[in-house]
Amino acid sequence: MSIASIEITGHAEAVALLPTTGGDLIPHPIFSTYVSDVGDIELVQMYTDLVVARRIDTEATALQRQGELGLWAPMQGQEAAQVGSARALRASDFVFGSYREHAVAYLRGVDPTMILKLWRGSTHSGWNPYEVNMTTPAIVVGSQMLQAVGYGMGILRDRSDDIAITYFGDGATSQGDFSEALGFAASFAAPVVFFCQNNQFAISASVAVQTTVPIVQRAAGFGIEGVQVDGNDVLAVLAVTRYAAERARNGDGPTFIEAVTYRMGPHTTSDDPTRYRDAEEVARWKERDPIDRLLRTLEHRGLATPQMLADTEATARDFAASLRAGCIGTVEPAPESIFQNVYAEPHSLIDEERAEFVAYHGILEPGSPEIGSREIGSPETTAGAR
Amino acid sequence: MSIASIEITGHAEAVALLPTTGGDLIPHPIFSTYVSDVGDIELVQMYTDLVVARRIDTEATALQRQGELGLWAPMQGQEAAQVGSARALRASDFVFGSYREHAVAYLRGVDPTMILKLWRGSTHSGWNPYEVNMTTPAIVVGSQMLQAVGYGMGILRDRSDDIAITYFGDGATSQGDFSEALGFAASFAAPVVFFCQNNQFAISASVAVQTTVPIVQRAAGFGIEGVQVDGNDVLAVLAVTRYAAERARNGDGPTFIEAVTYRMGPHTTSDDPTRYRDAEEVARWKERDPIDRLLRTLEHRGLATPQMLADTEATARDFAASLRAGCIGTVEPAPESIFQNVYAEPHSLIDEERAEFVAYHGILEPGSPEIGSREIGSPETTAGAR
Amino acid sequence: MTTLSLAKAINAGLRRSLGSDDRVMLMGEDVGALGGVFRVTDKLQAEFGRERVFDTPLAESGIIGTAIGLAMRGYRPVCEIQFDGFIYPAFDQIVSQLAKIHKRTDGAVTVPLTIRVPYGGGIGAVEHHSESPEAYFAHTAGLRVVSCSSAVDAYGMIQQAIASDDPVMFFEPKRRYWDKQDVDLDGIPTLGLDDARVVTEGTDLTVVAYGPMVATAVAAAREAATEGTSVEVIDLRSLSPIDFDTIERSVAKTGRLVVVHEAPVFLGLGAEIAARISERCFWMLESPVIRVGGYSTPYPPSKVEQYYLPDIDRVLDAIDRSLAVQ
Amino acid sequence: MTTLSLAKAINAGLRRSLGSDDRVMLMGEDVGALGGVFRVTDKLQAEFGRERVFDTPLAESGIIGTAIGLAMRGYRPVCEIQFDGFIYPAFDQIVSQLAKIHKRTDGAVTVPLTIRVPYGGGIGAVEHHSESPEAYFAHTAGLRVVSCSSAVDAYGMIQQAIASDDPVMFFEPKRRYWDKQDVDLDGIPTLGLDDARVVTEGTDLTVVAYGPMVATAVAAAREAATEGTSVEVIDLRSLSPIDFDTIERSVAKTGRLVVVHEAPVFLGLGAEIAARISERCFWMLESPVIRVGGYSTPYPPSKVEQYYLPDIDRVLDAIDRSLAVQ
Ligand SMILES: Cc1ncc(C[n+]2csc(CCOP(=O)(O)OP(=O)(O)O)c2C)c(N)n1
Ligand SMILES: Cc1ncc(C[n+]2csc(CCOP(=O)(O)OP(=O)(O)O)c2C)c(N)n1
Ligand SMILES: [Mg+2]
Ligand SMILES: [Mg+2]
Repeated sequence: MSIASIEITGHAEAVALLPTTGGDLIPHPIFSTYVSDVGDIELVQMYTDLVVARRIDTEATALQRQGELGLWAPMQGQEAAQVGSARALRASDFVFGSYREHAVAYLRGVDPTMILKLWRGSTHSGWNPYEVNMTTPAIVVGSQMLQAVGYGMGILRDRSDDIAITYFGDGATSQGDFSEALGFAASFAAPVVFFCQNNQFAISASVAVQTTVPIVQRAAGFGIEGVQVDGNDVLAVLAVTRYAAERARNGDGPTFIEAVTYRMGPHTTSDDPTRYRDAEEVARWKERDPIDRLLRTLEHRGLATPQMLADTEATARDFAASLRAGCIGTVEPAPESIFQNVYAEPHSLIDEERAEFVAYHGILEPGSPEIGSREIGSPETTAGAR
Repeated sequence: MSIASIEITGHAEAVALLPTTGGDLIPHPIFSTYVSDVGDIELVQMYTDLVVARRIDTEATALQRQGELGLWAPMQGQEAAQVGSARALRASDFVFGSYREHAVAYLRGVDPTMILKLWRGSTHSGWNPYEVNMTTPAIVVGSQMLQAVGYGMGILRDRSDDIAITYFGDGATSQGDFSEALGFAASFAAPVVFFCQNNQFAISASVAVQTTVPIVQRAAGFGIEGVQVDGNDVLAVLAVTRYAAERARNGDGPTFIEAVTYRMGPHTTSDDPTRYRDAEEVARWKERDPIDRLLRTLEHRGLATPQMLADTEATARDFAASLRAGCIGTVEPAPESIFQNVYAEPHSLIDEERAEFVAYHGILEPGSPEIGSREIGSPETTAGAR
Repeated sequence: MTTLSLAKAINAGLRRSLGSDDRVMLMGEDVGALGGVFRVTDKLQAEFGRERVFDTPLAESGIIGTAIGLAMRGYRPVCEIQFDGFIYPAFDQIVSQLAKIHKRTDGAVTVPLTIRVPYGGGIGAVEHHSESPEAYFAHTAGLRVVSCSSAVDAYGMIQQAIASDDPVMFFEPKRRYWDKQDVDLDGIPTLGLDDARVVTEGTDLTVVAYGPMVATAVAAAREAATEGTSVEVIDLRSLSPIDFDTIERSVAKTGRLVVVHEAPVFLGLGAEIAARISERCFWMLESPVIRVGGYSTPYPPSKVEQYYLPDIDRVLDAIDRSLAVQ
Repeated sequence: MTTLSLAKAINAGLRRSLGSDDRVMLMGEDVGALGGVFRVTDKLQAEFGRERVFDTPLAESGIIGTAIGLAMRGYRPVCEIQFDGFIYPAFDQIVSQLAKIHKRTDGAVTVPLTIRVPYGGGIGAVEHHSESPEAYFAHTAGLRVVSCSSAVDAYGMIQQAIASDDPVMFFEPKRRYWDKQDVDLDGIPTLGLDDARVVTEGTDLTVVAYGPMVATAVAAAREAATEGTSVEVIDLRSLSPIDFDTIERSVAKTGRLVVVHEAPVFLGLGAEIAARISERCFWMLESPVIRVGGYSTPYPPSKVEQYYLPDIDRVLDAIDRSLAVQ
């Protein structure tokens, strides 16, 4: 209804540029120009990105099954949303991610072994955010967006044309902090891109639990421009993210992007999606696989040569091998590290506790034999999904 | 901008039915029918409501100046928004207010002396919410809306056609809890009316600090219908609130109303608005006074007879006198009441502390002489605005 | 008698409360079709329908805020917070609303709401999934705070919590979810929700623990017994209020007290217990109250969590240190 | 030397920090044109501009969350939370983010953020305007928590807090905002931010207090002196960490300890102090540590707040009770 108030005349179809069945690119009045520089080389590069991203994911899942990781949050199905958006950024832009942006981290230059460290239980982070201009995972759903906005406010004050981008899921949009972030971003005209990967689920909850209207619509309520994009179309995602980044750099403030995609795998390796969704639905989305989608365009252009495919496969294989080696070779933290970096400045209580700890345990080497393991929960403990 | 996404085609003017200068009612294609039953008697009744409401406010402010109240949050300028909306409700509907809905409380049947008790410091509440189906004030900005939604979810489950209505200010819309409330209300199709009194300020902060677009627009982002109404037009407010209530009763879920009004007085009696706004702006809004607005219509209809005006004045005067008497005659709580109603069931720690308290002080009468007053902050302490 | 894991015992208790009181509702993230990430609400949606067991949007403040409204309408909501570390977005609704509404309204409104929180570490999880935030709530007047340590108590206490007219924070020791016990499903709890329980009797020293640490304390007591030390173990069960009489009775007998919890020692429950028992038993204590707990650091990565968490050895060490004071 | 009220001393300290470090920013509700509801930020926006002193939307989580982002960008934000009772919406950002980011990132990111919180009662206010939530934050690893009690400390400590590379919760005793002292505006603080201060020397008994209760403790000590009792008063200043060495030194001398704060006794700061001093000074204490504080109830309506708050008489009573133990 539209009386005497806001009229929502409808939101256009999600932006798409890659044809679903192969063939020429779909022209778009606004967004095509944002990828006019993307030629064959760039398309092949993105294809390689997607394949490597998927390999990181499958390898990590395998490592989890083999006990090398405690948990893994697979991104299968979401590679295009991540690769397309990450490729739109500058090195000096800053990324505030959630916990599933493995491909983004990879493209920011994070050594993927470092990505695994958190999931292995060896650290809460894995890399120095300032070295790649990307935060380490935010586990508390909804917590990172406000920080991105604040960072963006700092960019403004610095008179820089960098931007901040924040990634989050469909579920996260229900958190109050997310809405506060939209409000602050609008009020301060912060140069922030809100990038929502709507993968249709928050663990078991369908996106319909979170909202009765398309998520992209949320932005307009705060006076923020929103764009819905086919999240399985890497080129379209690249285009809209470049568009949003350009707006931010030009001082036009925040933009909200909803990338419509699908989480092909479980929420995490602890999850059992058969409890809450049909194989049929999954099969339908399988047909919209983001890698196949790009591959069809490459085929259409004659770029999917055996050589290219073999090269890509080799790259991915080497990558996976080094990932595995790196993971297995992780040097575990020293027990005493518990007391490190709690504060940046000296703290008498930490000093006292550390001294007691050392007096009790002696100085232990990194990766010391496990103690008291009889006290740690039984093996089934990790059966519940997280 | 509207590309490839939501188009906000604009929101109509705020709904108005009472002419600003006197004359016939302004016809409205949708809302006029919602007040077609409002005749002369009803208009005079609403006029009396407005006048009494204002008198409650001025009397309370006077009582504060005389030291009988610790604080008062004046509603001057907002009487129409409150009277119009409250008159749209049934007794069995439930109101979740903030701290400024004195006129709403009055119309729900709260003895205004009870309204003052909180501001006097004699209680945190003042009345039994279940007796009038209205909560006592919510001081934490943004906290009551979610509760209204939950109450509405309970109504749904009861298969009742009651509704819940929640009042809040423009500032409150920035709180995450407010957005969560919109989200839950939409997801559960809760029979809730969100009634925002946009009085242009959150203490000193202009509404422009909270939002760059009209607040009513927020609702659409959650798939909730929003209506903007002239908050100084008691008839229009009545109409749109009836409309929203009808939707809720019919199972059409939540509606958001933005009543555009102005806080003529200070935020509270502790506030100094000269620090942050022009006398000129205040003067401009004075011309849009909600009581004068209705009076002009009454005059146009020949209803503003000397007799009617004298009657109204007498009603208000009597009211104020009894309010004052009631306030001054407040029986203060017994010191031991500190320990009452902390828990509904027995609690050993409370029992122990109460026993120690009684052993130390002896049993003190209600309104006992003040002790340790040398320890309470100096008189200037209340100078800061709250 | 039915052999149940602690998680299944809560499930059974929830089922019984749902079955016996139509006003009871379960709500939270993934509590419906999934049955909760720990399956504590398994099959309850299928059994009682979507109106009584339902998934909410992903917003903890929203969960508690709407549950308060439901309670005001006469319902008895049971909210699940998925993990300890995700309760903080709801802090305002819990601390400023839930805890205070009864007092605020001079007793007119009661808010019989139960908040279930799987808590504690030792499960090899990532950040925010292993915290022990109970002290925040125990310090908050107006809330009751309890924690079960066994399937039998889990079954009884969850029903008592739901039946209470006060808001109850119900902390579930997630690493003990799979520990089994025989539970009498028709039984009536022998203890009140506020009562502590002497789990192991002893004469030389008292160990107070709760939730996940009770099993650790009992194991330590067993170990100590082999060395000839008789340790009395008390399961606190209620963290607010605390059953100080039971502790005092025990310390009057043993003269020595060790308090164990996973939460940081600094301002943890042990602080209150040590302070109060040091005062109440000033002339009876033969050695200072010793606290064993987490350190004043964020919960560490799981590869080193075993160094953070109190274990049998650390409890035994504390027992030794206490006994060494003559 | 300039005579300043405590509020004006903070204002002066903020001015100095803003003047000496371009990265310092003030943000919060009504801190701009209004100068804060207590005028603590009076005129600072006019002086330093809207980019450095600015009003935010009405959302505490938003304030802290964006301030964290600003800090990550290299700024040193000082956030005002308008009243104690309004800090809870920001609890998640404070406890799960602000407090943990340095540790989470293995030291790569520091978050030099100061949160100013006017706190405590005694000003005749309505609900939520008189609370003492400091224990929540002191129990949270990763935060520093301090409270000033005088204009001189207010001036120095606010600058030290802003200069600290750790997040600092800066609790301001609002009922003492108008208490005056001579302040040396060019002076350099003689104590570190973590150090307690012996305010009044004495030999018979130690009273530890902080924030608004220091003046009460000093007055009680003065009163006790007239009755021949020599009370040593310690102003804690830092609530996390706590300078236990200073307390221990004093108790070693006096053998008796009373702790006073407005917050509820149960799991308040006094619990930790009593627990630790009872342990560290087990053989020195001549009587149990006595805690004087708020009750385990929500803060009451102002007409009875004087019965809730510790006052000189209650402190004197505790001193008497302690001294009565021989
Ligand atoms: C505040 C909070 N509540 C609950 C959780 C548990 N949890 C982890 S992921 C998740 C679902 C998130 O869904 P969404 O935002 O759509 O992201 P996705 O996992 O699909 O990438 C939940 C409920 C959490 N991490 N943080
Ligand atoms: C959570 C919270 N933060 C801050 C305050 C202090 N405060 C009281 S009223 C107010 C402004 C509210 O503005 P608005 O929502 O527009 O309501 P109005 O006062 O204009 O009726 C503020 C900041 C509060 N009460 N609660
Ligand atoms: Mg999702
Ligand atoms: Mg307002």
